Amino acid sequence: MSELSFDHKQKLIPRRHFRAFDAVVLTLLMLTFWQVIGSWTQGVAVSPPLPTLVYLGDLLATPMFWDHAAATLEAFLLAFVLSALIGLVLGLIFGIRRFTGEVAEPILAGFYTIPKVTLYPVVLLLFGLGMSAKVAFGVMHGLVPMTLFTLGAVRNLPPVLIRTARVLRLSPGRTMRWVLVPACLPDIVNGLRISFSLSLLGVLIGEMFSSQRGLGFLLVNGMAQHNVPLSTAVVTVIVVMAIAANTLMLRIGKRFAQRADTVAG
Amino acid sequence: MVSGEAQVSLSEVVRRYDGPPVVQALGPISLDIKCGEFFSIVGPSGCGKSTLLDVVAGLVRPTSGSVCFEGKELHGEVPDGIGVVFQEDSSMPWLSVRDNVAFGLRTSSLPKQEVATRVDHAISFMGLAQFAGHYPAQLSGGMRQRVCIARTLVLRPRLILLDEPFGALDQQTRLLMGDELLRLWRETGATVLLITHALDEAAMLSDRVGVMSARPGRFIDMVETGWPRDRDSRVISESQFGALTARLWSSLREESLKTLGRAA
Amino acid sequence: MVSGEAQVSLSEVVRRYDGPPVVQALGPISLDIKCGEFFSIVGPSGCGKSTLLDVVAGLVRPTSGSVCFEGKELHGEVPDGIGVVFQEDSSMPWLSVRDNVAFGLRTSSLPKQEVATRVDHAISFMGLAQFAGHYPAQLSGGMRQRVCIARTLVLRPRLILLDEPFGALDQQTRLLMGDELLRLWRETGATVLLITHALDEAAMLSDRVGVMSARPGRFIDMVETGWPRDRDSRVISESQFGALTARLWSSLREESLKTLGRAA
Amino acid sequence: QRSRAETITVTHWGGQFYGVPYAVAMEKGFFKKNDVDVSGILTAAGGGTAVRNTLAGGIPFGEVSLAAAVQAINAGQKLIIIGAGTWSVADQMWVVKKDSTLQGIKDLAGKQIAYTAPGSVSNMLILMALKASGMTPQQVKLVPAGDLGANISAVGSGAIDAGFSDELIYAQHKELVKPLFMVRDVLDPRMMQTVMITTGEYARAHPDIIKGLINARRQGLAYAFDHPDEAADITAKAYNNPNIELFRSHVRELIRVNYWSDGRLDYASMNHMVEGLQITGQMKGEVDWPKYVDTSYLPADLRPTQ
Amino acid sequence: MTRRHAALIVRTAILAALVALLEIGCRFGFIDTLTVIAPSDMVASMADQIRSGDLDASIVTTFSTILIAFALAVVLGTALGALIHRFARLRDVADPLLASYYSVPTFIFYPLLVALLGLGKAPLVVLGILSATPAVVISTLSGLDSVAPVLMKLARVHRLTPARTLRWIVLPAALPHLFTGFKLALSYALIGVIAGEFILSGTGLGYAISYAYQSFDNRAMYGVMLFVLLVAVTANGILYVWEGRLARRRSRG
Ligand SMILES: Nc1ncnc2c1ncn2[C@@H]1O[C@H](COP(=O)(O)OP(=O)(O)OP(=O)(O)O)[C@@H](O)[C@H]1O
Ligand SMILES: Nc1ncnc2c1ncn2[C@@H]1O[C@H](COP(=O)(O)OP(=O)(O)OP(=O)(O)O)[C@@H](O)[C@H]1O
Ligand SMILES: [Mg+2]
Ligand SMILES: [Mg+2]
Repeated sequence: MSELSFDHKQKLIPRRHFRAFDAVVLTLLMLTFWQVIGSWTQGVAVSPPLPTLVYLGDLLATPMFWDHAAATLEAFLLAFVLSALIGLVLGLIFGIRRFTGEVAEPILAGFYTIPKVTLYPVVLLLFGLGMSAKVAFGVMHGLVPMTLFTLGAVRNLPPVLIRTARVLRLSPGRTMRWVLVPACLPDIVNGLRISFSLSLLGVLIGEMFSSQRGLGFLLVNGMAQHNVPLSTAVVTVIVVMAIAANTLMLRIGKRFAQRADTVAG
Repeated sequence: MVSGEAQVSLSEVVRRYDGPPVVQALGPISLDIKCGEFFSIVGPSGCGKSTLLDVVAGLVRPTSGSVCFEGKELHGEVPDGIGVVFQEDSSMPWLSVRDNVAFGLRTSSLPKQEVATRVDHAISFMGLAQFAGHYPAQLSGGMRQRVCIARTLVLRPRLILLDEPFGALDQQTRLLMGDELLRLWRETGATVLLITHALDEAAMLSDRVGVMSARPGRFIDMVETGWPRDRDSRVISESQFGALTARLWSSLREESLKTLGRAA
Repeated sequence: MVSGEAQVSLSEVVRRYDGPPVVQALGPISLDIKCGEFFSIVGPSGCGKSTLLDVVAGLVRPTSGSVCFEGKELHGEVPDGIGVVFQEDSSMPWLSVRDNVAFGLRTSSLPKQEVATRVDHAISFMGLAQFAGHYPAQLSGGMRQRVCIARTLVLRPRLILLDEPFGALDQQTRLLMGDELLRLWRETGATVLLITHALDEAAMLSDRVGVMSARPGRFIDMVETGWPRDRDSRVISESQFGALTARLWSSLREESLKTLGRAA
Repeated sequence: QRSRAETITVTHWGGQFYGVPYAVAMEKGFFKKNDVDVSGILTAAGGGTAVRNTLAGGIPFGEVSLAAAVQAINAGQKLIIIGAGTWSVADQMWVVKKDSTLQGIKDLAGKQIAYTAPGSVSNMLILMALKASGMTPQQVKLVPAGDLGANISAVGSGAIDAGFSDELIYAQHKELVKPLFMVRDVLDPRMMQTVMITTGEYARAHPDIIKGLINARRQGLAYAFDHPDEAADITAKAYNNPNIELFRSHVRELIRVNYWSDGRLDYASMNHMVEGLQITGQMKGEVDWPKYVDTSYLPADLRPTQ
Repeated sequence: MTRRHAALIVRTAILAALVALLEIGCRFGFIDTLTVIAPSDMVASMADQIRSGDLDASIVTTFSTILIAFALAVVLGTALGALIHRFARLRDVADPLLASYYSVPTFIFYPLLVALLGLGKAPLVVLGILSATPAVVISTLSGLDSVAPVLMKLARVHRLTPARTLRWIVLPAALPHLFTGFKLALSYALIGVIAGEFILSGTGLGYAISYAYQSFDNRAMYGVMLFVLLVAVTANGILYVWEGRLARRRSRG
């Protein structure tokens, strides 16, 4: 919705053309920024774009890199799916059953602020070393934002929609599936986006704590040897991946939301 | 099919809203609505009509008193067989008109063909045939209201609760919708509880009209219209019609003045 | 104070909504509303009344044609001196009734005392005195509508646009509100454009009533009522009143049937 | 055991050169020759985590920092020190900006000096170095700046006058910084940085595996001494660093300064480390080593002759 | 009213049960105290450390840093969100970047922050802001999207300037959504600052926790952690109560 200009629809056609152009401009801007930072700090903290990309090119050509990437991807996908699903269901439940929400939300938010390092011994105890610990770290990071976004969306829902669901005697499951999820979709997509990024981060952190494979391990490598091009390259890969996934999710979210958003002008 | 037994029965129902300040919205009210009856409620703005509807639908528990539907007491759950059109716009913005109307039939065990027929019929009857693929944001206020009515009626509920369903419609459309409602009521044998602020509508459609007092709403008058079951909007031209509306008018007049704080 | 010059003038206004499918909601319409005139519009549901109001208010640009307010052409901005009551509930849920009503006066240069008096008067006239501290969610549908009316009227605009403002009110309350609106109109000399689906209301309040066709809305009839400026709801009992409503009714009937897709 | 992989833990594997003997042993099949199946080596960021990972691993064997091992044992963890790892800090140094006028440690009076984090090796080294040069910590301003990268950037940007570094990182930033002083020029560089640990329970149950691991490491180290360039290449590959030249010169340098122990313990350098821990306030009093150490898993020729 | 109290009671009961379970687990040796210590010990340790005054300076630095970061993130995030929302074109390009940001392991940029901002409080504040702002921006955007169109029409009819529209209509209307962002921002500011202290500084509660962690001092670690947790929960609770008050006004029943 664009409320300040009510003739939104008419602008849509030229906007398509803008989009590619703007994306290019933005990419150039970011590259320039990166270059400036890189050369200003003389490559000590961040390696400038060109050397990084060259390094990345070489890195991508090694099977070793794909090994690491695959290890991370596997753990991440699992963590993301778990965070998204559990977060969605929890958020919906806490949103509808206001009472459970009032009980659970502060506990959840409190848990989230615990510095994750201190939980490492507990994670080790519960999950041991390896895959499941990485996934646990991912979920620990990704779950709460998903829950909070969903819960917030449900709370702000027009009450009449929930009353409609009640009158139609929809089961809780169906109320979620048919009323709450579609009505809250924009917020759910936002939750998914943040949760996506954070479960990725969580997995990386998990890999830094204990790992022998994965992009997190490569990152520790780069940092410990002060191999700046390596760590910058790995971050570049992560960022590009996250941006791509985010763009995709936004597109999908918009496709659904657009219908609801063709607001009166 | 107006049988003797009560489909809905309220006894000493009171509904209060915790403040601050505490507002007594309703009651005490006792009321029986018979199976297959067409019952209307009129009353001044803010007197508790919508609250009463929520109580009957089981959406809201009365602060005291009890509500029974088909002999079973309600305890905060919506019983099967009730359809409600709310006063607010309750169309689902993410569904097209057709999907909105079909929404309640999603879980039904009806054959697909039958569902499609019912939905199409309801849509075209509501004059929305051209807009079946539109989304609510693309509709006018009255059109959205019609979507919500259609959504409720395709379900063929045994008790239909309508909260000012024709509020955003022009008078001619109201009349036509009223006739259709009567036809449906006759054919399905459903009970109807209609809240309206149009006295002529109440007088023309109902078997019985309850007039509510200013808040906290209680019934101060109960008017039997005595129309035959097989009636339509042409009753407007009957001589009783004028008398009926006049009676409703005079019962209500004082209450509305009270609500607005004017001298009676 | 109905002077000769046009306060609002539309020429060949058309409004289309880009689809899919493309919907022509309005026009072409040409219309002059004179300074100080009380002009009403009736028309079938979905015919483009609200769209017309948006165009007059400068909220929406016509797809083609032009709109002038007090001689100046509008280009997508809302000119000073216009007050609007929308068809949807536009009360602000985060403000109490009093703050909602005072909203438009927030930035005015009026002395505080004067603001408070005006606000209090508007609230109590709307019968909301007991609810001044309540929030919209605690009010009934009709009460919220009254809040929005009060919020517009305290501003004393030169042109008042009302989109079915009494839609959720009972008939007695409508009458009283109508009388108040007339008194205000007389006292302030404002121009009023009222959209309503109650033909009696249109007939009773207006200097002139425009009847709109089914979508795309155009004027198919324009009825001068000929009431004296100094009138009130008692005109209902005048003999012309019946004739007026009958004329409106017959003009409209066919259009409503068209809208619903019934044979004329 | 929850862990699927039979892993051992080496602190800062992939970063620091503690791991060279393990990398060689892995590549050259010395683990297999000693009948132990090591499928991978776990890294860990920081001493505390390394010890915890060791405890959770399929084979609870690790090379971790001496401080972490001692503190863990003090805290009640059932660990034993079974051999030495790295026993020198000879490659550590403080660096200043290339154009700096500072000449040596004495010039640091009144200056801002960075180290990594309170309680770290760099923290104790700077305190010990100041003390050895007859200065007090009050004469300078000490600031924790984070890892070595942050130290270099702080020096490079002028946020700080001198920062902590090691040969490897210095070698990559020669155009930006220069050494102010090497630790080995100010102090006795023999400090026990890392030790091999395991749990007493596991060692008693699987003495052969523990002995095999110690042996494999020793053989890896011996191979590295004989073939420094090949060892450097192996490590560079294991550490994902294509800069082979850098690794080769660094490994040679570390061999030159006698960086690694072949497993034998040296109480002088262990006490030297404890001295550092006392200076930073992490430990009070002497350490009664027999309570911490069990040398029975070392090959006979490496056991202390007492 | 009563429901809120009931929620509080149930919440307390659940927490009490969890705590009791942990206590029993630790006391009777089901849980290794080398992993987790008994809650009563945590409380005792927290009390000891606070009473000793050793933490006083850390408490002040850490929480003042968090507070500054949080406040700036809220202001900055809301303003940025409004700006991006205003310009559809900007939004098209900025939207995908916003959430992606969280996947970046920020800690690898510590050297960068040190190089740019020097040592001291500034990099920590920046870290807090960096981790908290995007959540605020995202929820501001979705809040602004959810403002009912009729209210935007109302703003135009009242001829409000864009700034006033924002102040008087858009922000209040979007506030319930904004709260989701604020609550997350509080958590992120805290996490960002404390994680920064782990690595970047020799003071603060983050450092105290990491020091205790590294030296296997579980008693000290859980004591400080409990304290951080309590403060975080209290701060969150304040936001929560405030939000609840607003929400109750706006919703029926
Ligand atoms: N945003 C939109 N996109 C597409 N079509 C629209 C949009 N808004 C309105 N319309 C169409 O324009 C027509 C006129 O709508 P409008 O709201 O003006 O009707 P109305 O006369 O006010 O009806 P009612 O009496 O039911 O309120 C309708 O057919 C509607 O479908
Ligand atoms: N959530 C609430 N909290 C407090 N008071 C409420 C709440 N909902 C309704 N009320 C009060 O209850 C009374 C009755 O409201 P209700 O909506 O039932 O009126 P109504 O008869 O439907 O009015 P209308 O014809 O205007 O829709 C009103 O005075 C209103 O202020
Ligand atoms: Mg109502
Ligand atoms: Mg309309």
